[in-house]
Amino acid sequence: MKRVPERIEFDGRPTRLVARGLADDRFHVSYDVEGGEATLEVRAGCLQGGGFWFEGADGKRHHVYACGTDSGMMLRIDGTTHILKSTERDAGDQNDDLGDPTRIVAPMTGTLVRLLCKPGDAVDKDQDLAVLSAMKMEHKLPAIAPGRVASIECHEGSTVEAGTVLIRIEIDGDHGA
Amino acid sequence: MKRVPERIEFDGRPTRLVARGLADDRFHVSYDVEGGEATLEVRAGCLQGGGFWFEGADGKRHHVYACGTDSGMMLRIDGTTHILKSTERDAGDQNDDLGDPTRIVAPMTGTLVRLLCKPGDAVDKDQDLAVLSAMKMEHKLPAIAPGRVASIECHEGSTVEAGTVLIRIEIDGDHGA
Amino acid sequence: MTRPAPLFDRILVANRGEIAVRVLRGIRELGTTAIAVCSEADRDALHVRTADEVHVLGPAEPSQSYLAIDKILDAARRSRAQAIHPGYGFLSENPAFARACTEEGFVFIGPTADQMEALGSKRHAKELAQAAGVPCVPGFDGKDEGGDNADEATFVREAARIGFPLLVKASAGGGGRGMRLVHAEKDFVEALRAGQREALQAFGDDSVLLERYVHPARHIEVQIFGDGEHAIALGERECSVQRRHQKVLEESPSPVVDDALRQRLEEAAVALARHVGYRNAGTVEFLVGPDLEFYFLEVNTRLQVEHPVTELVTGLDLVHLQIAIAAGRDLASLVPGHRVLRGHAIEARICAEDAEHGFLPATGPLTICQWPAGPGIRVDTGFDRGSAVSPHYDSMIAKLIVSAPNRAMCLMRLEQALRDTALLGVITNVDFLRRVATHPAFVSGDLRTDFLDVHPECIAHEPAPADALCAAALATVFARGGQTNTTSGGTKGQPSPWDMADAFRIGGAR
Amino acid sequence: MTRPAPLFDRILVANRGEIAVRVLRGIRELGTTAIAVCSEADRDALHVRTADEVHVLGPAEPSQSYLAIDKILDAARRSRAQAIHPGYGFLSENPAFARACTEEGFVFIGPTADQMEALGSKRHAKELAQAAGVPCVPGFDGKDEGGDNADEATFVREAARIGFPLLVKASAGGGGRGMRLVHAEKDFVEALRAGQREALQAFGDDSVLLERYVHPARHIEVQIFGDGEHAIALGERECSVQRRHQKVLEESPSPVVDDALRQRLEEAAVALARHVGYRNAGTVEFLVGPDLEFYFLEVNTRLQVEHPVTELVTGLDLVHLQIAIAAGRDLASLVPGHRVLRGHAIEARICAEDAEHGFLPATGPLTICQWPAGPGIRVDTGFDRGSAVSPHYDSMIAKLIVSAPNRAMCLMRLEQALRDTALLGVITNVDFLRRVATHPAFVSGDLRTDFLDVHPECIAHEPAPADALCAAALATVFARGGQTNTTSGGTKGQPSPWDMADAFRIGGAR
Repeated sequence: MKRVPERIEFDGRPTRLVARGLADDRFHVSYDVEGGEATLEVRAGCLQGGGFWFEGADGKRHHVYACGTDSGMMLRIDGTTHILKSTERDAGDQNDDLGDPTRIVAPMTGTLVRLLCKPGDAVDKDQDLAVLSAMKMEHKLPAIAPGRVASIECHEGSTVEAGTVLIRIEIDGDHGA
Repeated sequence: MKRVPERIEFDGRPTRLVARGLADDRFHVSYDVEGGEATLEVRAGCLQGGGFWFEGADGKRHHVYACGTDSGMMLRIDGTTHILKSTERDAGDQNDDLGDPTRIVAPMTGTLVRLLCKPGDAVDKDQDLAVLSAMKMEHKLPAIAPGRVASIECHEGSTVEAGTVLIRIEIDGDHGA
Repeated sequence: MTRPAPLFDRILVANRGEIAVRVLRGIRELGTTAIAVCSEADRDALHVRTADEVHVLGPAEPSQSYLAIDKILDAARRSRAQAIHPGYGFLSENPAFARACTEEGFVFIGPTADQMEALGSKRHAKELAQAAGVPCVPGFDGKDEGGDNADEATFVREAARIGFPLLVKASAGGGGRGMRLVHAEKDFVEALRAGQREALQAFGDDSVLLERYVHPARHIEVQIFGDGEHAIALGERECSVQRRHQKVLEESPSPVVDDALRQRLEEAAVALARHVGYRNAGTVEFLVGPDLEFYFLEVNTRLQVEHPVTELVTGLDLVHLQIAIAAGRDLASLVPGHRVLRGHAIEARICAEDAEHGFLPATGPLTICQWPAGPGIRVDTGFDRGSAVSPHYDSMIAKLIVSAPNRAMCLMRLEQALRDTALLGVITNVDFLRRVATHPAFVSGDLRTDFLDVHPECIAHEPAPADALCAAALATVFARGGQTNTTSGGTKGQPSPWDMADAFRIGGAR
Repeated sequence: MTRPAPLFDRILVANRGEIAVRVLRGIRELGTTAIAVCSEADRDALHVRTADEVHVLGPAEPSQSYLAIDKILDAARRSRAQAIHPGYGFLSENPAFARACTEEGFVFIGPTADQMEALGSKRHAKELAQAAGVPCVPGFDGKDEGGDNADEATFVREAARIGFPLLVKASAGGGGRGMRLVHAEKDFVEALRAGQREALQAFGDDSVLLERYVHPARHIEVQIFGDGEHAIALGERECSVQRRHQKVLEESPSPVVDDALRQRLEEAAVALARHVGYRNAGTVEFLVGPDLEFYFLEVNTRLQVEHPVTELVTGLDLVHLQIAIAAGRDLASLVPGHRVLRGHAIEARICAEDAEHGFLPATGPLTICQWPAGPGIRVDTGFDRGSAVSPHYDSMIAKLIVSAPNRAMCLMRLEQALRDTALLGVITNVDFLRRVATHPAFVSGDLRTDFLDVHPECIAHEPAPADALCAAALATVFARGGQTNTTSGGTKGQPSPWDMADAFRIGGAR
């Protein structure tokens, strides 16, 4: 079970979440917003199955379920789920890999069916580099940015875990990193 | 939440229950039976919502839910609930009151609507002594054995908690305790 | 095309428990804001957790909360509700409440106050039924010539005229409260007084009436709907099996009603509904004798506890129908064509009570609360794990309603569903319900209101099987503290007895 | 009269997940012992916990467990099963399995191996359909004159003849696996090879066929049942909305099928069923063009994933029908009179997948798993809280099936039910399903198999509302560790932040 992070990214900005029980069902809540910190007092309590409700000044109840994940927080509010990325130091490593153009990682556990590139190949953005078979379907893994294949870290037919780096890419105009 | 007792009455006999996890899903179970102790090894595991299953030598799965109560254990096995009375020292006091002919106790929380006897009255077995109103219904409280009303410990119109002694009876031919 | 505009923006539900949950859910489905009220004891109740908005009325005692008209109207004003659904019980059949709602500008989702008043009085209802040509059971309305409650001597005289056994019933009542069966003249006066006292307590009115006891009898009722002009019937429900005059199992169709009898029953019910220009949902109850002759019993001017069986055999949603009619929609647009009755449905009322000990209501926490699921299984409840059955309110925990293509299959489904219902911590009637539902007389459809007197073997509990000892021993590991398993995820893997030392041992020294 | 003797004493279910749970429950209702099998990864799965008896087959990989015919037959022998229900997927359409069951003396609950073989091959099925007078889409069966798989050059030539766009489909397949849509000639060869490879992987047979792509098209299918002699149709299901050729939402009736078209569709399906003397449950799939002309697509010789929508509009239990037919009962005694279609039903397939990222399947634990409940809501699932979605099996977590008197009400109910479904810990398509179900084109019934290409806005997720920040802050208290609330009973009261010192503070130093 992952911890629920207290520092997250919301609307593109890092935000610190603070909540504190007062008395009965009243809670003090604060978080950073544009130009400062918002604080408010709400009523809240548990729902079935690990959820909770809260009620602001307008008396409207919100129904919420939440849990921590590898990369942050899954939050279901009034029937819609949102993923809030953690900005805490130790979180989000694996997830960030998915956006890192220098590393093509397996997005899920599966079998590497086919490699579509070899070391030294020039690759375009969105060019398919490998095919992963998982959950009875084939999934193509594209390049995130244009560059050149630096190394291949896997071989066809092997079973790879989610998060495994499969291919390393040297990004055009970026010979450091 | 009440503890699940390890010493219970089963089929009229006090019985000690012992269970011990071995490895994987195997358990060692023993309990007293007619003429000695039975021991067996079974497989077991959790069900949804706090229940468990177990499987004896015949491979038939039993589905069980259980919890501790004031007087012992409620046990639901294969869709039928049984109440096993605790024989542990500190349990069952209140419950025993319900069978004690010298004390008429409120079987549930409610309002004492009417007293049908007064101190000194001779009472027959099953004679109604008081009327309790609870959960929108009237419930008559009868004498458990013939005797004489020793004292009245409540008054009409009062709210009484489950387990409160309402009337004390001196049982015929038993002038001691 | 997007979803149609809701009929109301905001509806308040003036009730608690399973019916509040069911109505609040129905309201939310319509895109309407669902407003709950609750007593201080119910702040965490399931119906409160189902609502979009909640208003606390007052202390646990119904008179201070769910029966407090002023407090409910105040909550309705504060929440800007446009309409109020009363559920069943509490104020649902109180004309003063219906009238106050209307006067305060809220739409009351139910019949008019006048209809409620007329039909709510058993005496007046009987007159209306007779006027509409509906057959009635011989009886005494409990009133003297001036319209006041008759004196005890008159009651005794009328009782002798009607003959024993007879029933003493609260005029304002319903659901068996304030009802007394009197077998012999010598018991009559005590029963009369008890009935009057219970009537006063339950309804604030000690009026009672007397009625011949048709025997053996079936209790069969017809669901009606009216829009003020037109009225329709939606088949019958048989609710014969009762304990303490409370229904135990209800089903539709009745195993004894064929198409011809159904038509006569529906025609009688609709005649009465039309006679009074009935609006919204109601139920016309009949007593059916062994010759299948039927007698008008009473009208319940509200949604019934057992309305789900009608929903399952008609495919209609009665709460949505109620709301649409209250919004002024006419019946013809809501139920186009003739109702299509299909399959069979049975409802079992799951209550916290000890069947073996006179159906004594029980209170306490639901330590374990596991419901059955699957095709044809519906559970309407206001409770979940950790909820407590409180002495302040009635003892019904849930309604288990099963449906299937035919009665035989419905009974098999019900048996399995009852076995799959695990409620522990408080004594319930779940096993009793199963014994009734699997009793040969019930299975063959031989139902009667004194079913449990004739078949008392349903009441006695089965002895524990030998395997129960092994189960009990394992429970000392698995159910330690009642909550241990939940902590481990409720399901996956095992609790951790083998993580402990080899010497781990629960049973104490040997 | 007591309950009738069961048709079988012991039935084994050779499957996992929601369909195993649903079939095992149906078996138990009949008073029959329900025997589960499972892989080592599924020892604690819900279907295992539903059964009366369980046999572990082998490692997680399907080839070592749910596809291992020998191991399943061995379990059937050990458990003294009389009959085997294959569910869908896995071995359900494998004639060798059906044949082996029969040869070993077990009743196979499904069609005969010969029927499965004939109809399971798309080529052969098309020939049978044509022989039965059912219209077919132009195409190429993928075989050369000798009956072997045609060479690539022949495929290229045939593709040019049929014209683009066209479909490459696995001959042995179903459910969209091994299916490829090719828009232009230049992409054909790569698609052909990928289709052949997937077909080989999924079915152990790389045969594929080509088919004209009717466009825009609806996917409408007819549920059939046969007893070998007679056959009936139980209305249609529209399953047009698909992603990656997997169905997303399925409903009955189709918004575009009127009584006349339904009759033609049912007659075509029954003609084919009668032509082959079809036994047990099957589905005849049709492609329906914008002119409402329909073309035979294929026959699925098993219970479908989406069978519940048919159960809800017919009131029948298709699993019980399957078992009764397998026990030799004739159709006429099981479905007396004509089927009664009533109301509307929609199924939403809830999957662990990321709609916004190409419907990438997701794996992980269901930390929160809360299902909706109430009238007209059915949830068929093999998962519960703490279950993990594993990469070994498909990504479907549950089917949410709602029913209501009409389509408009059904859609409103579905929207609320999807909002009330809380699955966290793994990414699911629940919000995607809601966006589709509430899209104006879906609401107006304007369905087509390329719905998501035409309406890609269904795929994009709504931005988080401002209130989400307050909710997230509270989550640091309420959802700490994900399990804290469960320990406190799941429901009642509060977690205990205020029990801690006044200085209690989650957000770290300021």
